[in-house]
Amino acid sequence: MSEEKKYWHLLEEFEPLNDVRVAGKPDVNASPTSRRNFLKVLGLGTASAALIASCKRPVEKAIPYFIQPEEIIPGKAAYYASSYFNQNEFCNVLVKVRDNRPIKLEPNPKSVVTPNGTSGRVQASVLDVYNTNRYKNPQKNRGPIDWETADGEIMEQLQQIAKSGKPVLLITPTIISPSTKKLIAAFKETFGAEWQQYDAIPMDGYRKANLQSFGADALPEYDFEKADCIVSVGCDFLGTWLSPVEFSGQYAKRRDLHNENSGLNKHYQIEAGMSLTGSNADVRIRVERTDYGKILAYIYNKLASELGDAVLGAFVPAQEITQKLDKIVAALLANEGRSLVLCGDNHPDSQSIVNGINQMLGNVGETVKFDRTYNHYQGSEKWKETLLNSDPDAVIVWDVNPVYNHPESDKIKAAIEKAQLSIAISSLPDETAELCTYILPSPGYLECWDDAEYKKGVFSVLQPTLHKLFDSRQAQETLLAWLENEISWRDYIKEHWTSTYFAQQNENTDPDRFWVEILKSGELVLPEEATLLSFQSGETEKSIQHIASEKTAEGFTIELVENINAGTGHGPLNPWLQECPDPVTRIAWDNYASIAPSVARQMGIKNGDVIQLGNLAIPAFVQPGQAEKTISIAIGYGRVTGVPEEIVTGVNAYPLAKIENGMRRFAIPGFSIEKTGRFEKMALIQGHQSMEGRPIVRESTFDKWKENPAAGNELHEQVQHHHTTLYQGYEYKGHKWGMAIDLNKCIGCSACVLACNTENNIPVVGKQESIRHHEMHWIRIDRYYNGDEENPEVVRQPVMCQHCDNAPCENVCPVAATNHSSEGLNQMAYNRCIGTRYCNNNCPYKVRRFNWYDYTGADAIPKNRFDPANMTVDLARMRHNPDVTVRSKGVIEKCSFCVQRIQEKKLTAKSEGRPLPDGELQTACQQACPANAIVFGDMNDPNSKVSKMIKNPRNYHLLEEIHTLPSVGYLTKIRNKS
Amino acid sequence: MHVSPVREPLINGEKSYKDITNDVMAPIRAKPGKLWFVGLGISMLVMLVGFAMIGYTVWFGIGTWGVNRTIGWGWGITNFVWWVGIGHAGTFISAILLLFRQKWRTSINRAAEAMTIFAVMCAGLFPLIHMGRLPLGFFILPYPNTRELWVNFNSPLLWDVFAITAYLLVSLLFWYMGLIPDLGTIRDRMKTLWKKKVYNFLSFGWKGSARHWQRHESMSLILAGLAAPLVLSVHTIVSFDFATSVIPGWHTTIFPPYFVSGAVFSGFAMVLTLMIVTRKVLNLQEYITVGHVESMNKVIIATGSIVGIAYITELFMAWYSGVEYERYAFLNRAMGPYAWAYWIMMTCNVISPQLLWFKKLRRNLTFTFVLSIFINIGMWFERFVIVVTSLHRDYLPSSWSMYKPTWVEVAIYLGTFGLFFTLFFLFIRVFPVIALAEVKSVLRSSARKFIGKPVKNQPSEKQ
Amino acid sequence: MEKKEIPDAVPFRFEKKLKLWLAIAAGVGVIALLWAVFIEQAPASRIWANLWMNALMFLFLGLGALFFWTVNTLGESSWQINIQRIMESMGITIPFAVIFFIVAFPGMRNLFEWTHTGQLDRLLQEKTPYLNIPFWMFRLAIYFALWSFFAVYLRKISVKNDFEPHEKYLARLRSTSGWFMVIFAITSFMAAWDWLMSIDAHWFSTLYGWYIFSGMFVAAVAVIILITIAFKKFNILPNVNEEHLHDLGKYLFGFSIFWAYLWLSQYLLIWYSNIPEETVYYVERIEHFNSLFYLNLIVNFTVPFFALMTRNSKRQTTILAVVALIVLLGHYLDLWLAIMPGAVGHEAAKIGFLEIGLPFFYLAAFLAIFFISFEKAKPVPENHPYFIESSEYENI
Amino acid sequence: MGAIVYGHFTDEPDLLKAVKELQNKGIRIADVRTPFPVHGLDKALKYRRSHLPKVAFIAGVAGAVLMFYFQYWVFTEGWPLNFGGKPYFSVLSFIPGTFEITILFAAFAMGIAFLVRSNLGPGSIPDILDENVTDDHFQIILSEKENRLSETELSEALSATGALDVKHVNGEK
Repeated sequence: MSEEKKYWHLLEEFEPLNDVRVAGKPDVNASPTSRRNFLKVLGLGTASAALIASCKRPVEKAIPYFIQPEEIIPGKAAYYASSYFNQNEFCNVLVKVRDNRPIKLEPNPKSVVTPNGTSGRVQASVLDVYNTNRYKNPQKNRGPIDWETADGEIMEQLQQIAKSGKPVLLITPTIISPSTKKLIAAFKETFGAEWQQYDAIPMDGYRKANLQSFGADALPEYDFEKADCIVSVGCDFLGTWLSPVEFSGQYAKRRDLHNENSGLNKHYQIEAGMSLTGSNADVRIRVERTDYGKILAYIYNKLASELGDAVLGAFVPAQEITQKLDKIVAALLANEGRSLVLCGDNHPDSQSIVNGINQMLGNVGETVKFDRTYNHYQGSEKWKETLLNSDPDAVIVWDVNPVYNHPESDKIKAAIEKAQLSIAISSLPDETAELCTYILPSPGYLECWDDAEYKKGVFSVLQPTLHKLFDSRQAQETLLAWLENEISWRDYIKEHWTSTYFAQQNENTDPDRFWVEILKSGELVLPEEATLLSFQSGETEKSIQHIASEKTAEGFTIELVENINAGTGHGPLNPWLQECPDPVTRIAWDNYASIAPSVARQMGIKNGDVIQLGNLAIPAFVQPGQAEKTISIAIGYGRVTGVPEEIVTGVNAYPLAKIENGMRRFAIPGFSIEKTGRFEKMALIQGHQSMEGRPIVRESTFDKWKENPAAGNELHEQVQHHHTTLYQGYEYKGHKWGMAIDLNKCIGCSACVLACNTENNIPVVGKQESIRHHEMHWIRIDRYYNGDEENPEVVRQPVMCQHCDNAPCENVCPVAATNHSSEGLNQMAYNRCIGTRYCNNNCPYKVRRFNWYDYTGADAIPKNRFDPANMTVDLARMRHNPDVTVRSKGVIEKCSFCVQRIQEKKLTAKSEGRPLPDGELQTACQQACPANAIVFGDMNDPNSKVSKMIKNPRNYHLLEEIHTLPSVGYLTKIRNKS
Repeated sequence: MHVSPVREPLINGEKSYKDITNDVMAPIRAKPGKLWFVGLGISMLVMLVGFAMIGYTVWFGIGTWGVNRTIGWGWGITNFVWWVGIGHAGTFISAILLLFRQKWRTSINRAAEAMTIFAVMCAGLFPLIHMGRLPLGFFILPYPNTRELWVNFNSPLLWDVFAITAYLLVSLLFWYMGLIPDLGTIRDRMKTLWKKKVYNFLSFGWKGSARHWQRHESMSLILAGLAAPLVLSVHTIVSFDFATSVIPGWHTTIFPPYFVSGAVFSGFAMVLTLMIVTRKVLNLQEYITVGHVESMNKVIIATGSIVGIAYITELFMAWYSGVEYERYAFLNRAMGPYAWAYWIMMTCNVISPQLLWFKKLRRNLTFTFVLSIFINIGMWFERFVIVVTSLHRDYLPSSWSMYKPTWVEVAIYLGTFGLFFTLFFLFIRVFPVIALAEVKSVLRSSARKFIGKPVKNQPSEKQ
Repeated sequence: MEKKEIPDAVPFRFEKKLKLWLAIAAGVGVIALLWAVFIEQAPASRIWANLWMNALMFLFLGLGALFFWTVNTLGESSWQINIQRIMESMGITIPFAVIFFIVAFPGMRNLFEWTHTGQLDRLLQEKTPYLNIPFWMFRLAIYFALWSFFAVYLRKISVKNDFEPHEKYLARLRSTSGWFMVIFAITSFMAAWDWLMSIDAHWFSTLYGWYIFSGMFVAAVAVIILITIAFKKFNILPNVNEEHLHDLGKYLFGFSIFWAYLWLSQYLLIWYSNIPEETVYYVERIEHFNSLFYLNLIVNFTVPFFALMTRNSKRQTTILAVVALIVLLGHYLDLWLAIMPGAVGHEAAKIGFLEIGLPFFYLAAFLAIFFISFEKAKPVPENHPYFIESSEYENI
Repeated sequence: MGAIVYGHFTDEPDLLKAVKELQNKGIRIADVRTPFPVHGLDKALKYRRSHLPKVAFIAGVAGAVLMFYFQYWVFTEGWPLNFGGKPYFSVLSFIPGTFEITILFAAFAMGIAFLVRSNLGPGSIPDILDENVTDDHFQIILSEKENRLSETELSEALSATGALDVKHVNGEK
């Protein structure tokens, strides 16, 4: 870091000084399945999987294949193209299937939407299939019932109700599956049903604004790759907004200094709470949440006056930030047609101003396009009106959970209970389903046939990768059954595709071939038809009037934000997501109220002090860069139903949302903070926030870099120059594996962390253990603040084992359990390790992890299992990657550079008698990274990407001055400050 | 051999050879008192609790301790180093002081050596139980196996294995060889036959023949010669555990000599703690005189000062080195969240011993006793400071953390005290606390009876 | 047991003959210097480094002896009383060492990189609060003031006791020794940093003070042994017998091991963690002075260790004398290795006529001062309370 | 040891004196037993110096060679492993282990040698003539066979040196 930067011991003062960790008592009554049994489980095929799942038969009886299906080669992974869709995340994936069990999700490089990588949630989603808490069979009034009877009863009632003319209400989340829509249409007309979509997080405000401004009730597609200047007002497009995985990929391309054709983009973030996107911005401006509209209005007016357009309405500019905003306006004007202005507020006024601005800058049609509009976020509040006003006799809730995530849950609850027929179609228990008379379990998406049209004209299929684990039935199949349609759902889809899309394409001439090809590639892209839009500036005018007339809010404003891990409420069901620390706060297992340091200091609030906000009691967390009058709280926590006792964490913040002219708003003014005097310890994984002026993350600015590519990295040169050693290193013949990480591209989304979890069977240790700093992640994303505490700059650094050639850890292991491979890997022999932890002490990077308890059940001693998240039950263990040893109590583990992948690829290449080409071999973290920030390869190959990057003047090694000679290189972070 | 009359006598009272035998053997002859049983009982109880906690740790895992991803070693290794340190006094006294012909050693070396052995036993326990997989602990031994995998001779921890084992065995040998003649003496004083038999067995049939004495003496001398460097090596190697690493605060070249002097320092403190009580209880005041205490205090102040200077050297070098990590490590020691530990260490180890410059205090038993306790505490904290404060904030601030022991660790530590005192209580009943023969051999030259009161002016003895 | 009857001593005289020998030795030194300057035209740094090295060696002998004496006094040991006067007189040379330091001062800029104010790199700039000439000089003055005071004062007390024997003198000797011990511990370490470690200004090692001290001590013991044997030969110290030599031998043996122990500790630790900022010191020496680097270990450890292991060799005059001489030269080499690579650099540094010849001058000076001082008092402190013990004692 | 005569002294100077006198008379002394090592007695009895130090030295060297070679073998031939880039033959790492084993061997070899040489050891039954020799008596033992003198002559000689309660033990008994 350059000297002029000011460092501060951030938050030290807010940490309770006696940072006590208490000894967690191991859970002795966990199921005593031994390691041997576990191995048996691994050997199981589909059939028995189902058996285990339904727990009818003990695991001990493994069934070998009598007649082996030819597509299954034991020990060899098969990959199936499929897609992941949930709320705001869509991803084309390849499902890695071992012995009929999906064990990992990998990005589909053929995808047009998400070719680069996946998000953390996608990585973790594979675990949901093996969730023990899933509904295992259909229920009526909490009692078991078989499908036939259930169908019979339901259809009977439905027909009655249909006759009586009373409405049948079908509530679903946004459905992007064309076939399903078709099916629902059929259902509607048969039963005179009403179908409404509901999103936990609404974007109806956007669509309303777009309708008014452009006459299109749609969400346009944004091209971040094209945008030279991005101005985002509280819009977390890299983390959770609209289509983050897609956007991260585009964004990262513009942070890549290797591709010459495009320069670094310039990213302004204007926001209240510190969001993931904000922490990546070149310039972050801290404003109050309630000022978003005003800010936009000011920008609009400024632009207008600059461009000679009419200045709409008299607007009082926001006080001290105007000059900053003027700079932004200048930047925007410099990039007309190549800029992008966004706002994260679901408020029609803000959005129509944004539309106005983009229109004025000529971005519409360039970076904002209506050709391939998004099909998700179709939800609105209509369903609620129907439900509450025209009290329907039949309510079918399909994978929606309004009782949990809607502010008016009480009314909804009542309404559903009132309905004579209430049906829940859901895979996992949730607050709403529990209310319904009938509960019809549906399988997870990896067990389903389905299709999706995420963006207009971009189709993909979902195909099942294992037989249904439980006695469940896909919602669509259920509908088909009620419609007494004999056709199988798969054929229904196929029929729809061949009849509809086959005609519109011309690669394939034979419909069946076409279908097979689709299943292979998993995607179909139809040519986009341009849509003509006419812009109504009048709308913008109105909006500005509204905002000008708005009176400034009293007290504190609470903004409800989506946490990258917890999402809208699925996260808490998934221990991996729970344990993965938030990339900004580095807190796992919890949500909290982020408050500004100044406020904390005034009120004497420390991290973990529980504060009262309205009728919500929640621990406070002091967040640098937080706006003074804004308190940010993550939604999606506090799930109770369907979450095992041990991992129920956080509080549910949804009820705070307020309805404003028919729309839910997540910014609620008028709160005051009261201290409760209670204290709750949060799992703060990173306790210290400052780099202490150490050259850990090195950064520079774009201008400096242009003059000198080694800018900010001068130290590297010196260190190289002073490297003396008392013994010459080994020369690595053959391969020498190495990794390079571009800090300029890493956005900190934590996909790598979760990919690593999945690939390497990392145990989950739970909240208490995380608090005691016993977390097990092999890769972590360090985050440091520097500069002004009220609005700091943020730097990030993924740190995993550096595979040092002079590894201090290897020297000191008394039993030679860790040493250096002939390919430069720092390797661990788990079964040789006796757990002195000497290596860990001696590791300057502190990347080694110790199995403090028997987290995995691999330990020989009985009755000492420590498994708060039920990750060692047989069902969950089926997800294990069979290529990676499950570590037992008392051994050290750490990043292995995915040695199992290295071996696999090497062997394949060898058996095919060809050299291993660069790029064919990918580590899990590299593969998952949506920003392609991680590069892995052979450093002995001068042409490999990694050795090129290591040679790059921006490259340096972490703590290189102590001569550990790491195999991991980091490329300096370059901020676009111009 | 002439002895200058200015020397202070080492044995007070009009002692004859027989008196020595009787005085020293008194506790072995007499029926154990109530106090002894109480003491033993308590010690054993504490010991058992400690062992139970060890079992608990082994069963459920090191997670029952307060250590974490950043601070891999906590009380466990702190205690290990502390006990080893204490285990240095005995052999130091009997080996190095023998080489330097400090006669005052004779009345304390036996007990000190016993203490050494017990302390080393306690110490040896910790490296074992701090392992994550104790049942596989035997992996550290270089035994031939089917995998043909040996051990890592680069590892200081492995050096420890050799050092501690060698030290324990050699100390035992040294101690027992010294015991043989005295056991003979006891045998011949025993009335009941079985006791006679037992002690004869233990004394290897000693009969005090001149040849045996001659060999015994030359052996003792060579053993001393061997033990002396051994003592140094042991704590040197313990210091390597830390000094070989790259962790700021651990990696510094002064560790070997400074650990050794620290060890002797704490060892003597412990000897004093025990002896000041023992001499009273077993009324051996005339053998373990105030003069002895003073001599030990002199050693304490010497070693204490060395340690103090080492602290300052480290501190200065941290600044002088210009390495930011080093500088921070020491700043953090003195001002960080664990500063209290650092300052306890400083007060107990550096400042308080300086009081011993005053002869009055050197010869004041109560003061010495209190001080010795202080030093024991101080030296424990020295190790705590080295182990924990160096680790809890090392290179990457992202991994910084804090450490607090759990009751399990505390109980185990107390348990080792139980073990230590159990053994000590048994020792004083069965073996002579003072080396009979050695004291007898210096009686003529050092007993007040023979050399009388110091006289003011030197009579010219030249003729 | 029977007393050995003590032959009466031959009083020591600093005769013409002896003076002549010293003069010749001094001459050799001067010639060596002139030769190096004018004929060989050795680089300035090498000349100054040599002056510096010999000044240090000169000082170390006196200082080591003084330490030896005081530590024995504190240990209440008596065997050394008969040769105490040798140590006393060696100690007296300390104040005179200043002269040789002053002679070497002009060369400071050639010796110490940190004196080049102006072109210092970051690291050295950070060290300037400690490494700057005024403060350095000030410290040096302090060290010498203290050491000289103790050397002279202790000697005075000791001699006093000859004329008016009194126990209080013994007491005073002890207390003074105590104070000296503390001050010496600190000052000797600091001196080592100032005068030797700061030559490789970027490098640092906390052990360095100990290392230099141990070397100094062994060298001093070696000289004591040599003088003792010589004096015994001329029957100047009749009471001295093989028992005393045996003890001196033990010290030479033991502390040679101690020196090796420190040598190993420092090297092993730096070798092990292999951090450039530390290894640079050894890399320089191992790469360019390989043979000398290991020779140093052999002459200073291997030779004394095996030669003096047996009882007899320690009691045997010639063996002891030879070993002592080797060790003395060994530590001269040790000092050479500590100074030259840093101060002169591997291009210019070598062991030539200068290095061999110049020491004779300093040796002569040392002995001259020693003899003069030794002549002044009785050869043995007869009235020391432990005197008889000393004359009579035997090793076990 | 056959027929013997023995007498006691209560202090070391008397003992030493007596030893001298007897030797001047040319009487061989079978054994002297003392409660503690009497300084100068071995000289007076003209005992050769013990060989134990040599034993220690040899054993030590053996230990050193053994241990060093073992480590060398393991690291360079047995199974060479790359630990943190250290050379396989890393001498410095071998020193501590070698040192400890050296000491261990030397010490124990010597200890055992001592016991064996003086046939002391668990279960060895000593021939105690008078239990006071381990307390405060100094005992001189003269053997008739060695001196070719009658019991009475020896007894007189012994008494003449001031020995107390001179006794005679007949070996055959």
